[in-house]
Amino acid sequence: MALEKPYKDVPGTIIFDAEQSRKGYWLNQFCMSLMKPENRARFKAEERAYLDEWPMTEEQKQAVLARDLNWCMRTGGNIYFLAKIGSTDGKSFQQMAGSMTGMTEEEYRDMMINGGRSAEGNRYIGEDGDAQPHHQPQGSAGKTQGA
Amino acid sequence: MALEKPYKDVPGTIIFDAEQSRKGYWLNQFCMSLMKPENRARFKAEERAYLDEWPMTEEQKQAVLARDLNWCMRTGGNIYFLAKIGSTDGKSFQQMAGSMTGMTEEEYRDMMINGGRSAEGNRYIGEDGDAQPHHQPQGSAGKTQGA
Amino acid sequence: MARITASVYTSHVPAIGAALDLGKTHEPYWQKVFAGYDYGKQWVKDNRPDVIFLVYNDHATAFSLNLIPTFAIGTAAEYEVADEGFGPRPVPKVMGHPELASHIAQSVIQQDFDLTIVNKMPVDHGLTVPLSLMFGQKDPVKEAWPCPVIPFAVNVVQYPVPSGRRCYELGKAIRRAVASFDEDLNVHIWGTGGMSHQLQGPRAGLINREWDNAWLDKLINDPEACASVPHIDYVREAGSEGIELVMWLIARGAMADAAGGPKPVLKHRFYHVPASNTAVGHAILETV
Amino acid sequence: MARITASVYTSHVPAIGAALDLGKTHEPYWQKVFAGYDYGKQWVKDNRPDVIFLVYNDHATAFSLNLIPTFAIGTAAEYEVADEGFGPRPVPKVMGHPELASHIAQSVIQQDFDLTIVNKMPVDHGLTVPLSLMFGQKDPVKEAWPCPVIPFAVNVVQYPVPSGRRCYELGKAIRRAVASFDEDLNVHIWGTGGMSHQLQGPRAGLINREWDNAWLDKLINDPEACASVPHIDYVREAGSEGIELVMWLIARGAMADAAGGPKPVLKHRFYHVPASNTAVGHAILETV
Ligand SMILES: [Fe+3]
Ligand SMILES: [Fe+3]
Repeated sequence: MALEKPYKDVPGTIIFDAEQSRKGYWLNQFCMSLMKPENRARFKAEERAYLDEWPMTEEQKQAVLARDLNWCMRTGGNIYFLAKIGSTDGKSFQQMAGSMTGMTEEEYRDMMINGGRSAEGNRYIGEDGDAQPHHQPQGSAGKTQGA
Repeated sequence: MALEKPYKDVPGTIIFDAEQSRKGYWLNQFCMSLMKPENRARFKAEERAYLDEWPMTEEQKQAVLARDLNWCMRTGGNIYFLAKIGSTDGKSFQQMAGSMTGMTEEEYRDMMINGGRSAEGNRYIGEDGDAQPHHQPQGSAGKTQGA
Repeated sequence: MARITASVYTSHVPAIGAALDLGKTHEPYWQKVFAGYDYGKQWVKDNRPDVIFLVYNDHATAFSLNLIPTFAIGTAAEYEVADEGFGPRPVPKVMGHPELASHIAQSVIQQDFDLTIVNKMPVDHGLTVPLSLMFGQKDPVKEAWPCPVIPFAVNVVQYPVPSGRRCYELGKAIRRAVASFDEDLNVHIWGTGGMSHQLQGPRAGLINREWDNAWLDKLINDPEACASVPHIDYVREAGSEGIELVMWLIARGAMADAAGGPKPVLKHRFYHVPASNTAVGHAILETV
Repeated sequence: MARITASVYTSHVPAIGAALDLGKTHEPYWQKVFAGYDYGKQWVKDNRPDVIFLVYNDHATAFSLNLIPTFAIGTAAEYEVADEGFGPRPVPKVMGHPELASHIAQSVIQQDFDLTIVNKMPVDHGLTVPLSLMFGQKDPVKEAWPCPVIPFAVNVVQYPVPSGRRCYELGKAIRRAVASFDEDLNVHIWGTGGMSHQLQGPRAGLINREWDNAWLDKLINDPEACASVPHIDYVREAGSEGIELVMWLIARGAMADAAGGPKPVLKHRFYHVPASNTAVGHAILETV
């Protein structure tokens, strides 16, 4: 498709465009279902069975079960939808965002208090900022888990 | 409101604009509920009770009970919504449209077969066409019922 | 590269669907309507589109007063046939073209048309009657429509509906969008609704043969002028529901000549009164 | 005659709502955020609007992927406060202004903005957090917001979102619409969302203090130039969710100077990092 997608060269970032939306349609609609308390309860009681009610790909289901939000995003998830999984788990938006960096909760929180992540080196893929692929995972949480 | 409404001077015609839509909101949403077979059944079984479930005005309810579509329209009904009442009653769109003219089914059908209603005299209020207020009701159905 | 090669215009009267579904096509009343589509049925067989971009309006079916999009584009894989009060029409479900539809949505929004993107939308007679007219009766289960369809719903129920000019410009934007899609696809664009009719009030049954035909002349030969016709003219001359005709201007704006290309050829033109409450109009334009 | 006399700009971070609702406003972390709104709280008391036109975005709350309107205007009498996963925020329900909202919808559609009209829409933190910041905590049952609100939701979730230019032009159209409403009403327009933040991926937590402040300078002093900033700049410089800032341009376009009138006066400006993942920005412009 000959539409310009200038946002493809931003490191550590997936823009939720029509293509992602098509890919992630059922994953995101599953997330949306978690807005209802009765669905949250059913999901928590038996995650796999609940996921199997949705025509998601096996990979999408695995990504959800692993609570790996980067993986969810690669399969078409959008962060505002994925946040419903976090709410179900009782996680704050800061915990969810931090989980995608490989940092511990404290590391991420401290980074934010100290002014947040710098844009320097993080504007284009190929620079040397901390969000670049070759610097992942960034924190000690990711290093212990192997991310 | 200082928006131009040039369509106010067309005889026998109510344009469904924002103002009508506000006025007819619950009437039209009631009609929309008749898209579901179970609601149609409940409405047919006890019309008044079903209507009382909706925050419509008493006049709107009376207009529905009377199946007077012109009256329904004056209270904010839109023809595409009101048509759900007709479907519930097993009426065709031609029967519904005809019912607003005072003609019998045959009279209206014959008018259509003969080329339909002429625009002559029916473009502006104050001309002398058959849709003008002073020529209502037009047919023998309206004359016997008193419309 | 995808390209729009033809546009089809037709009324989408619900009673036509009922006549088809109830086997009334050979009654003299309906015979006169369906005869007007014999040419088109053969033509579309000989000029089979890969995708149809179908402009129509929802008649308080998918959209209630809770939500009224001015322009809604369907990007779903499929669309169920709506139950409009008598059960769904016995026709095949409608398959979409998510890739092309999403591409058009993205391109057209970037051209400053504020579309609503829809992925779940039962489609009513506005969309299915034109398919039946052009492709004939199809078994709802054993058969399928010959090609994917991108539904494009225009608000013509609650005033203000978009102007003829806005619709015409939107057609141009759709043409540019289609032309930037990499896959080689033959796309037809259909404009549906109209012609003159009024379904409401003491003026119900209004038909204006002269105005309809003059408007159709203009649509074909001078679409720029046709796009300038104000709403009130449609209402006054062609009945309150005649306003549906603005949708034909979307299809017309997508033809090559609106972008400075060659004039399309008029392959067919048909006009008949009545089908139920409505004047039936139909035309086919092809860029050769 | 109704008139737009002031515009308010503010971030709408959900954690701010949580901090308010959970009584954390006096923790040092949050104290620094709320202090920035002390001026605005007094100002809005002294300059009480009759109606607020509140531009925000829905965060996958009222709108799922089933239906994504580019621009949705609320014309309902009231709006329930959404349950975003932790139960609805304990704030009063939001009362609408159906007459003015319908009037604006009609006028703006006729100015070629293809709005979606909405009559049923639970409103999320994007709308309620700005109200809480400016009006303080309110008992959800015993108290009410001081004036009606017209919710105006912009799609910034699925790309393509409307361009800054489109938003700025829309603001101008809204100004014209309000000016043609006969009733004498003092209308404030609020632009919410932003400033720099990214909620996703290894680049989560991006903040760009310099860019945010330069952008804010431009918004205030040279909105035409600000309207020309392309999407990609927001993403690259202010994070993927920094794109929300285009909504501020709708409010800015509705100020008198965008229509050739007098420049507004900057009554207040505030910037702080962080609130949760986000840089908080806030400004008040008034036409005197
Ligand atoms: Fe129609
Ligand atoms: Fe937001």
